[in-house]
Amino acid sequence: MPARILGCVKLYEYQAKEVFASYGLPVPKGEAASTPQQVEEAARRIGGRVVIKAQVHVGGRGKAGGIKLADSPEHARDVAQQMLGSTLKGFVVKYVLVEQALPIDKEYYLSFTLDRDSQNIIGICSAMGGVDIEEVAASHPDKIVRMPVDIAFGPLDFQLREFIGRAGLDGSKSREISAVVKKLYDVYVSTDASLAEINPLVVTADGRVIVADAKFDIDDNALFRQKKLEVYKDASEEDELEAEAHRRGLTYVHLGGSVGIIGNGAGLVMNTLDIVNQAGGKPANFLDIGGGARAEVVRNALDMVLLDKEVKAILINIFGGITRGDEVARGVLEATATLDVRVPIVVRMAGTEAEAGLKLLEGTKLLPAATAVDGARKAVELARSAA
Amino acid sequence: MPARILGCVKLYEYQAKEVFASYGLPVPKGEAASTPQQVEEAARRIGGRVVIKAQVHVGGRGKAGGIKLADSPEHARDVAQQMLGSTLKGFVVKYVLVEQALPIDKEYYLSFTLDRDSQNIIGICSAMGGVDIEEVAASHPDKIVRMPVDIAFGPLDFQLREFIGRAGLDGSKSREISAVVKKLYDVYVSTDASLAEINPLVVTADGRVIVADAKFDIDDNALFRQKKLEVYKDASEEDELEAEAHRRGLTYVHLGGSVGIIGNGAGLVMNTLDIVNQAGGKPANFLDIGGGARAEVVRNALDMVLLDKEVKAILINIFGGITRGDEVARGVLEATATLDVRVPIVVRMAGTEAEAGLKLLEGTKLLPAATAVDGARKAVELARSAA
Amino acid sequence: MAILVDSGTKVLVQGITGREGAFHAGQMRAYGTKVVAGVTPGKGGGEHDGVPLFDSVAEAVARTGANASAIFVPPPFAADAILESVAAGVPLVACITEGIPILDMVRVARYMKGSGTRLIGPNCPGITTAGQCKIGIMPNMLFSTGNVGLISRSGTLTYEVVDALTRAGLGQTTCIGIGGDPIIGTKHIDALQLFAKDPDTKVTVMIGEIGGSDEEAAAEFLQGSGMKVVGFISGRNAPPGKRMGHAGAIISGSSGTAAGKIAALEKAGVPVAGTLEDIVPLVRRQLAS
Amino acid sequence: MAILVDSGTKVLVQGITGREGAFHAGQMRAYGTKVVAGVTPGKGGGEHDGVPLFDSVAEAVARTGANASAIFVPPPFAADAILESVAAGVPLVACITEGIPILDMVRVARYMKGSGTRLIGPNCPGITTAGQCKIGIMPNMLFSTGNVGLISRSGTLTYEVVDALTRAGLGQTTCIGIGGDPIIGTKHIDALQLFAKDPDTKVTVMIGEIGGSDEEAAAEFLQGSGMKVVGFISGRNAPPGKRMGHAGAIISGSSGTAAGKIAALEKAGVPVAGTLEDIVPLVRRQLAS
Repeated sequence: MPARILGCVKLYEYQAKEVFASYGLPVPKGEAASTPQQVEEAARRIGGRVVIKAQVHVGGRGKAGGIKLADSPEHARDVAQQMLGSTLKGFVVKYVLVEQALPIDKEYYLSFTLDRDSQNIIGICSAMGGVDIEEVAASHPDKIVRMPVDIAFGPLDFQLREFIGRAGLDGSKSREISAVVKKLYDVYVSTDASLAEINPLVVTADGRVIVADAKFDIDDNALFRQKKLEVYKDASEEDELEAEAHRRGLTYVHLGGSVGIIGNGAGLVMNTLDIVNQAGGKPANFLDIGGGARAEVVRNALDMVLLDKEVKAILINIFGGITRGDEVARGVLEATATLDVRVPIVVRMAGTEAEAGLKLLEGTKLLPAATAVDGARKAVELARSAA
Repeated sequence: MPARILGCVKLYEYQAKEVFASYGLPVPKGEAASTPQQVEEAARRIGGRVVIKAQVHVGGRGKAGGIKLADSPEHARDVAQQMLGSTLKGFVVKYVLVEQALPIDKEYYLSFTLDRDSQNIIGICSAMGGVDIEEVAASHPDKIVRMPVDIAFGPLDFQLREFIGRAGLDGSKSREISAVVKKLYDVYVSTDASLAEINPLVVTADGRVIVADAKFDIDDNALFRQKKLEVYKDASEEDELEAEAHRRGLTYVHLGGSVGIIGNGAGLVMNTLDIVNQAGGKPANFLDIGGGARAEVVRNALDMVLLDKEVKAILINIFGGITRGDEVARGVLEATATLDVRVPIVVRMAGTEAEAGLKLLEGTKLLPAATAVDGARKAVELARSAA
Repeated sequence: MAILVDSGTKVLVQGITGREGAFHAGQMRAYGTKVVAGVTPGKGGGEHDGVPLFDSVAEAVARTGANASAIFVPPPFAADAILESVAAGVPLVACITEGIPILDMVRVARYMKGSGTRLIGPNCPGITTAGQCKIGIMPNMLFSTGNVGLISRSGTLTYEVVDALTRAGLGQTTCIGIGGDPIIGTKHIDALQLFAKDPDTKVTVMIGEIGGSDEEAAAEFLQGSGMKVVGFISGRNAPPGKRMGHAGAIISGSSGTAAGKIAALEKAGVPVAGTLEDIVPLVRRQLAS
Repeated sequence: MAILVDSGTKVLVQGITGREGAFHAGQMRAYGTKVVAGVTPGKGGGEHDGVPLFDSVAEAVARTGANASAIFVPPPFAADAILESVAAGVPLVACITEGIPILDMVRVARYMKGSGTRLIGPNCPGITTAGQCKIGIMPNMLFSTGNVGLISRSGTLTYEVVDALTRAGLGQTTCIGIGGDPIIGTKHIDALQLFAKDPDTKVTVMIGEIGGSDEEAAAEFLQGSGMKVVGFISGRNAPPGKRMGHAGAIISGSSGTAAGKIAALEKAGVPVAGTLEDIVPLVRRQLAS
């Protein structure tokens, strides 16, 4: 199923629809709002029956009470009063989207994403829209139709006909649906998306084809050339620590345990998580300082991990390639000199300039470890005794 | 050299610059005008020194007196007074382009066109711009640099660097020039051009990179999807008979002789020209009624040829594939019944339903011919005796 | 033997329900061609004059084993029709449609690189192996079986020459109308290379035309090849820079002239007919040599 | 023997005048690699630490006979740098750059179809044949010559494993860091196929990671191949749906999990190490088997 690549910039539904509309995709009349007052006013401007949708990055909002109908602006206000500020599947609802309610006749699924295996873009559609596509894939795999797209040519007309035909979408609307597929592909390619999803794409009782819900992730490696989309970056973090890490330019994932982890290289850091787990500990985070990281990056990373009040011990695991041990050591020393370090730090270092780095750490409060496994055991032990 | 495909929609310089500017190419401030009064007003709006350029579809305008400088709006008016309505290399000047005069430092040549051999788009540039590129190709072939473009990927950055580098263009302006090359390619592909040419591309004394002159031909087979460019179609014909033929949807070329020629298929009609020449005659025109032509097309074609007052005899040469002899015959009969046919018509017919066609023509004034060569001899003889 | 198509060729017709497609599908069947499928999106499941219709080429191929396609769809959709056949792995595609935008064909040519499909045309009369299979729009009654191959850029001149050959008792193996557009799938040289390998074809007539350099490339290939060929070039009297009826027939600057092409062929030892009437005697002479 | 690079490999460095490029070009030379050219547009004609500089890869190849390229240019320009080497016909390209937009790599992969270039990476530490040639950023002092091959998605884990092997007296033939991005030029299976043909490589260590299905594809290839391989998969404790440091390390839905990959390898008869420390004993056991 479409690989939802997290860590990319994830847009809220209302943001995704803003972008989709700018590429000519048909979206319902709607407005985002953060207060009941705004919701009432929006509902009045939109007119008629409206739907109020909680803007959170979780699936299954409908069942969880995150999507509600309202017959009047006053009713919309009441609904918003309850929804705004409430918690939906663990996330606080800060925004809602107020939209014209659609007279739904049919609901389809449509998306473009990357197919790693074929190293190509792939379109996916299904006549079973409006529900979790992973469930459809599990229960009705034959109802999922795929269209591999050659990036050199884009989706070809005969492919679109076959795509829509095989999925069994409404043949009388194939021209409109085909136009939506083409535009969604344009959005995908033009914005460096990693996922562009419409679920459901609705055919209304009066025959219109409309994007009823949208999911949209952007490849953050491409943000340098997607200046217009950079504004969506901040809003896309749910976890406060992760948001802070993102602002600091760090690759950080909050995991909730007590052993803070800093390493260089995704594989090594992931392996460090595995080792800490094997040693009976719970990692507090994943933090990769990357290749070629310099002293200030290490300092920044340590400062970041210390923001997490659950952290009881820190394990720094460095194997130097581009990253040089002495630079890392200098960063750790600078950090410990200027920061309020309230937990023990275990350092394991190998590779380029590892000995120089270890030498710099001699005579400090930092605890050296011979191997990564040794370091993990020490850090877990220290975290446990501090708890 | 860039194949200038005539018969396509050819744009005047001012029209080409309108389109180029809409794709972000840097063109000088300027306005088209058709009266001295308009020229004076345009010169006043533009300000400073201006250049007045005759808008005709011929090369070497400068030498022929079609490009003149003016220091003031009044001066511009005087220049335009002389230029408008005058004849330049056989063409009447109906429009001029009034433009800001540029302080020229360097002049380059740049174009995109089709390379039939490689079945690809090709970019061509030269540091020797502002002169006839065919002459440069003959005298300094090493000064012409080519860049084959893969339509699946467009011009790649490393190709652009090499293109500009090998041509020896100003390295300090390579970023600006590179942007111009990319945009010219965008224009080419987006508008279904058959030639998009900038000659010269100017680097001004104050360091700007500007499109000083532009040539721009559109593939008329693609006009169905280039609605915005269709407005340029009528203006692109110079010959009145050809303009009329174009309005009638006929593939007609005016040649100036006395034997009118109608046939089906470009090869056959061209061969008919050859045969008429070999028989000592001068073809009045080329007119291909194409494949699958029906009666009304033939009638239309005959009417068209009769508009040419130089025509003294007509040779209709049909070999039926999609075109059926009986349809052609019916068209000829309809035409002769309703038109004032003042010249003899020789008909040679073979292929699909040829016998049925010939049967329909029996007992009429139309003169049958056994072969194309026989028909050509007859038509040439008739034209000669009518002269 | 002949080349590319024979009595075993199974043809699908893209655009069979259109005016031209319907007429010529009928003509093709009248010639004895196995027309096994028609493709018209939205009409799949039906039939046309007894020929089953499909929504897509892939389906038509899967169901009928079609191994050649004739394309009669209008210009705006013709390039896509070609791509559909290429993607479906159809080995031979003849696109009859005239007036396809040039950039569409540039894309098609690029897409076809490395594919297993041979394209004939577009803007061509198709291909016929005398007495066995006709794909396209050549008039049925012209052909007779024999040992002359024919390659032509021009449709109507093809008919003229086949007609003249047949009247002279010179039957044909295969006749290919390669099409007059600037971008075509099979050039003179490609067709010559196929005829060179066909033991049944004793002489090949090659009808060229002003514009481009395909005839010159063909001449280079023929130089010293030992193939027996008769040439003809039309457009000697076409004025430079004028487009004559289709996009291929253009003289631009100094290249692509009739004189240049004739000279190239003669230099390669290929006799070039001065008029269409001269072709038959030259073919006879080549057969006798 | 070893694979892909050896003492005869002549390396050009794209981006040699940048910070990383300059440092690692020096390290590569210190290892004994023949660095014959640097490419930095606009600096052609000059030199960098004695290495001649060129404006383009084509020129560098023409002048120096370079047959491999190491790419150290920043992410916005890295895809173009790869394409430039492909267009110039460089047979081996290792792209070290991290952070290239995914769609750039989709285009690169498409462009490379049918080309004669093998790409390693991007977002990888490069390739080293012990004692002969190092292209990329692996630390020089880790390697020793021997008969163990190594393939890894992760840079730093590569170093860990090579270090452990060397300390255990197990030298290496060639070590390839294939890179952690979703789109890479050489996958596990491709590298395994190369090692399968190398008589000097007796055992191959394959270090995989969560995300994608390349390890599963490799397992399928290994099934019954007779190759001696030791596997390791990192990321068992990564939470689903989280991106861990680079774009490759993602668990999405039910596919690409560590458990799934380990099961696939074990099913194919490949022993999988539980920790990095377990790799050396497993290699010893395979060598002895």
